Amino acid sequence: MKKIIGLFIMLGLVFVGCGKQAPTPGVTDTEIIIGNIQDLSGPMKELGAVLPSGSNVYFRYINEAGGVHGRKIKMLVEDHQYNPQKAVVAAKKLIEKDQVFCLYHVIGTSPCEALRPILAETGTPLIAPATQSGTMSDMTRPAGNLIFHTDTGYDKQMVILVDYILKDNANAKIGIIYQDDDYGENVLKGASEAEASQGISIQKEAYQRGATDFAGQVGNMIKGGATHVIIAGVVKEPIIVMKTAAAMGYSPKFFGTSPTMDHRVSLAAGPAGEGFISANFANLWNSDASSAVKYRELCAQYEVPKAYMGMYHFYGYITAKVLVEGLKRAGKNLTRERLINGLETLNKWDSGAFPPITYNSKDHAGTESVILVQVKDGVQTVITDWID
Amino acid sequence: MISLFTDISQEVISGIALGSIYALIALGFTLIYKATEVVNFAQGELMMVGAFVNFFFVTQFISSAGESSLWIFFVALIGSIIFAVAFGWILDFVINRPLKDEPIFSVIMATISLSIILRAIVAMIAGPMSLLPVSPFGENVIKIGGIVISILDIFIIGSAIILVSLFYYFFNKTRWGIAMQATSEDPIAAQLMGIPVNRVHALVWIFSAIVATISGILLAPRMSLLDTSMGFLGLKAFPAAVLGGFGSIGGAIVGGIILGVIETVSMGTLSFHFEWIKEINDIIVWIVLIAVLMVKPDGLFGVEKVKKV
Amino acid sequence: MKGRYEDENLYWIPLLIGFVLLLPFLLQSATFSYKYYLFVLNMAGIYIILTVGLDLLSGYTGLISLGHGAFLAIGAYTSAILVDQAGISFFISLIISPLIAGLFGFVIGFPALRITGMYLGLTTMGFGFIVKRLIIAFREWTHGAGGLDVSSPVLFGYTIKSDWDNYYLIYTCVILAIFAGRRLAKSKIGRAFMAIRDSEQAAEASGINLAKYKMLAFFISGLFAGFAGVLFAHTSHFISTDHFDMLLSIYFIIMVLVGGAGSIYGAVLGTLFIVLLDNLYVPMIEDWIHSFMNTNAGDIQSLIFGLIMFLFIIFQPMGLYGMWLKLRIYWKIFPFNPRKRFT
Amino acid sequence: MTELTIKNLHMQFSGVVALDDVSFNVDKGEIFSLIGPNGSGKSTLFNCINRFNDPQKGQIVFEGHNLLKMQPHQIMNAGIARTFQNIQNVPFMTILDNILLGAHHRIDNRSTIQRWLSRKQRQKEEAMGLEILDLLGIANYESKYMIGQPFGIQKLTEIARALVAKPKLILMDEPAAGMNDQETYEIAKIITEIRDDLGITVLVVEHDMSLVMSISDRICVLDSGNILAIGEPEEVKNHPDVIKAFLGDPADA
Repeated sequence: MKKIIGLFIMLGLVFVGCGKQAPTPGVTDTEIIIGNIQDLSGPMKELGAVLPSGSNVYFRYINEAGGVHGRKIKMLVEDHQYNPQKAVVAAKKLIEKDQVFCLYHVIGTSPCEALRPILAETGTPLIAPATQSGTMSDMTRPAGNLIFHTDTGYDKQMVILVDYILKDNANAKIGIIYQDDDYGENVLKGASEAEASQGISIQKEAYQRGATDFAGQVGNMIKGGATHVIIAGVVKEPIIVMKTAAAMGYSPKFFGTSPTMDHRVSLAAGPAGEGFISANFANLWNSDASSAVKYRELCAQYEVPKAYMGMYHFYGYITAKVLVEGLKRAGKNLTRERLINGLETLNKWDSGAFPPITYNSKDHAGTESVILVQVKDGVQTVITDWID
Repeated sequence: MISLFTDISQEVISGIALGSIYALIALGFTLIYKATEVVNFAQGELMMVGAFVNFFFVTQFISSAGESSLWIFFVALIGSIIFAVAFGWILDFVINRPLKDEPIFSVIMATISLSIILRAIVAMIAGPMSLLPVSPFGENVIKIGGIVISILDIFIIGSAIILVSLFYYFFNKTRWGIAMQATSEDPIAAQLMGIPVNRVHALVWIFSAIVATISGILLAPRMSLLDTSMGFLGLKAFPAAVLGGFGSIGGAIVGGIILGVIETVSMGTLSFHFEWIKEINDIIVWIVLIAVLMVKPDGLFGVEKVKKV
Repeated sequence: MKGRYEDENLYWIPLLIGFVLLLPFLLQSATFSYKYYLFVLNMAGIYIILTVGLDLLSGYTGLISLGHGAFLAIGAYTSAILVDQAGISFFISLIISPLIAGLFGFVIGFPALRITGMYLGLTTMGFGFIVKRLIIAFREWTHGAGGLDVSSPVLFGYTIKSDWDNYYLIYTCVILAIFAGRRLAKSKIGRAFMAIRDSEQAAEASGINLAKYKMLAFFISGLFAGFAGVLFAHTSHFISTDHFDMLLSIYFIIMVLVGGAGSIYGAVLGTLFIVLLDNLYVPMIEDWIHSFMNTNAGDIQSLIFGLIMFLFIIFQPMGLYGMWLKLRIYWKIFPFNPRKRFT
Repeated sequence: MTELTIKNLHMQFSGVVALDDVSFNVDKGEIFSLIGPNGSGKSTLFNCINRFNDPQKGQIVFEGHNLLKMQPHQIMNAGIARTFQNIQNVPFMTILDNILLGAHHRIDNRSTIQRWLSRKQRQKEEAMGLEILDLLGIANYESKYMIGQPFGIQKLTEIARALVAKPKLILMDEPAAGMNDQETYEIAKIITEIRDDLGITVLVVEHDMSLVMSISDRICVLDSGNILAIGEPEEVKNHPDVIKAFLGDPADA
């Protein structure tokens, strides 16, 4: 027995220190490896298929054009099933095993929040987390200086939506139907800010993730006499809410936060969804914005499946653009610090779809404006300019 | 006062519709539990598979016929039920037979892994994008007084009542049904009495798959988008089965409706008038369930098993 | 003096402990991404502590719990609040927080006196949801659904920060937990638990107070889970209610059953098996499949995981420990094995 | 000297009368048998003493303690052990551990904690069980698992589990059921040994008449909840009511 333990110790001593690490992980002369953690088999798995595909369209375009400073971008995708613990394991794998240069476009608020300790420990930047939670750009939290948020927070979106409603109709009675989790909590934060600044009171109704019946909430909206209802759901909920309201003969103006921007909302809701206004943090994929035109061109060129194309696919595309811009500005000698410095030089930078993005060492929120999109005759149409 | 009454009756009606869905899923749990004492954790997934198969048939038939009519939905329904029969039989063959003499936990585990497998297979075949389900009833609603109910919900409530009474009759009045009850009480004695236990078990899995398919078909249009996460609804119907008393067919519908009504009323009128109810909205069902179990440990209609010393 | 009754050989236990302690060195020498493997092992270690407790409850006492993630959450949140907000030292929190989780065990143990079988499973599942809601309701301390940052543990003036340090902290606790679990299972209390599982009448006639021992089982199980929760909170540095969802609780039960309910080593083996399967082997198989087939990675992963589990249950319903026992018997009577038994 | 007094015991299950006004005494150091056809209330009587069933009326007094005021698990502390008709044991536990189950109330909590740290207490516990195993002559079975053991061994373990508790009174529910003649003889020997060597009072329910007649000091005959006769074996054997109940009315024949 002693012999075996001795052997272990000797083996250990011989090999200690043999592991070697590249000076900058994930960067070689020809390649930059980045990591992406998506929900590939959980409740949000639609996005898990679509978002990386969108990003890859842009990466392919860049790679075919010679890459960034001669380096091609390679994206590894892991699954987290919308579970923060799995997200941490996946991040650990990407960072320690696959030695990625940075993490990019990780989906979900709680998975992204759960990554903070690892990011801080390893100094890995997280570019464009795919969540609109305002908490992501909080610089006082761990790894705050490593996370670059591209989207307008839900809290900010709420303030903007309430402003917009009251501007047209000062007597509007506003109600919100929100998902009862971290998403909803961020929405409520914005709602109470709006309440305080406008001196109104907003009727709030909660629902549980995965709910399929909204009769109670819609009934309460009728009782409360809400004339404008903001739905802070994902894709399914606004459809059901609007259909239920139509069935009950209740027709307020419906608004939605950014996750409801998907074009299938109007598709599935049909006539009930006519006039639905959603707050988009980016321009429409089928609009005339410069990025959108290029995007459609590239999609046609690379034969992207038609079902994938849409707002979320486009979202993946433009955040890839932000990342690539940061990599370009980081210069030839790529390190993580240089990437951060490179991104922090962005000043009112126009991506062609996002509102102008500004980063500096004290603010990683990027942007705080949204564009409002209304469903007219079943087609999403931009109705405002950037509002903040 | 009158408006309060209308509000509450509207919520109760919606709750009954929601509860009928729970009841349909709970009925599937109950059937298998009644005959084999197995808790089938894959019941929600069976429903999901049924909904997808039906969706496949409907879209195929519509695209080949060129237009949608009630006939197509009917034929697709028949097709889905035939599929459910085959599917139930296969499940019995794959799960029930190899694990016949094993502890009950093994079978539960097998059903949990089955649910994982089914979700993965359906997702692989159907692709990552969720589908837009089609309903033969469209968005039509009926208005009685101030109360609105959609035709789809009427169908859901109706099929829940019909299926539950059908199985209630079957289990309590027909020879096969009584044989099934005997099988669950004591499989060995039932075998000795000449009841073909294997065939009874296969039949029960088939029934359960059919019920799941029907509930999946009815539920899909309510979900607005069809994807594999529909299977998780099985877990929401679990308390309904338990509240009614596992293994009691009448209990499934009573438990389902009670929970459905509690859910809608607490989300609606109750949380409108009492702010704090919002905090406990998603656990109110569980609080009721635990409270009932504390008083009646075997559910509302469950039968206590007496062990002989 | 040596007892007449020897049920097992214990000489290999120090060897195993030595191996556990040297494993990080081995990993470091074998691969440069050892930190990832250490991380997975750390996670497995935390889960082992919990499943040992869960095994005492579900495997030994036969009281099924589908809400054990809740105890993990209680331990984690209590410790996070005690250490970061009340300023209590980590070491003391390591004692107090499990006790609080254990007290919650008493609360859920109370319905267990009347409710049995799947009904109890559902009650504990409901308990899991209720605890989650309670955590959100105490917003002031827990930051609601948003999650809570947790500090690194400080033990005797030394801050435990890296995966390496975490490994030794966690596995010292794991060894203690396994030791405690084994001793408990072999004592009067363990015998009482098993008697309650197999024959409540025999237990009562032998003077075992059913109420007391069922509560005790929940208390002890909550204690282990709370202990795991403290380690979980302070080694992952961020906790949220999403961490402790119901599927996690079901995974815990799967771990116990795969290992073989009613044996502490079984729980350990089962936990290692599932965690390693989920995080190392399934991705490996998936990579291999991807080399000749192009599918959605997430679906294929769950499919492989489900299939392995399923086949395992079909062919090895007694669990890993049962397999090990069979093997041991096989080698004991090696040349004379009856052919029928192992086919 | 009277050890167990049963007075006017009445028990019914939703209309079915299981015990109807049953009274008798069991003296210390006696082997007292309860016989009667199936359903005559023998096991119910045991369950009443064990407190698994709640009688509606009557008294059960053991050494001055009113058993009806106790919880089932307190009966063992009062000094009454029991074996079961359907064997009740823990299959995946060794025979020794199964037996030590009965010693539950003899091991106090402090020594349980001591046992965590030292082996001494463990050996002390083992000694309790081994003593009984030696007594019953199944000493070499101690570390075998209960599952798969022959029926006779399982029955003996059941008795051993009751004995290790060092009871004053032991209730045996059909100790010889399902055994062959040889084994029944062994059981008879063990029962007498329990009484003679250990001084434990034995209350037996049994169908095997030869066993009952050979070992009993007194016999009580029950029929549908009523006592037909109490007395010494010979006395009972010739009691007209007993003959009528067991062999049928000679007048009918």
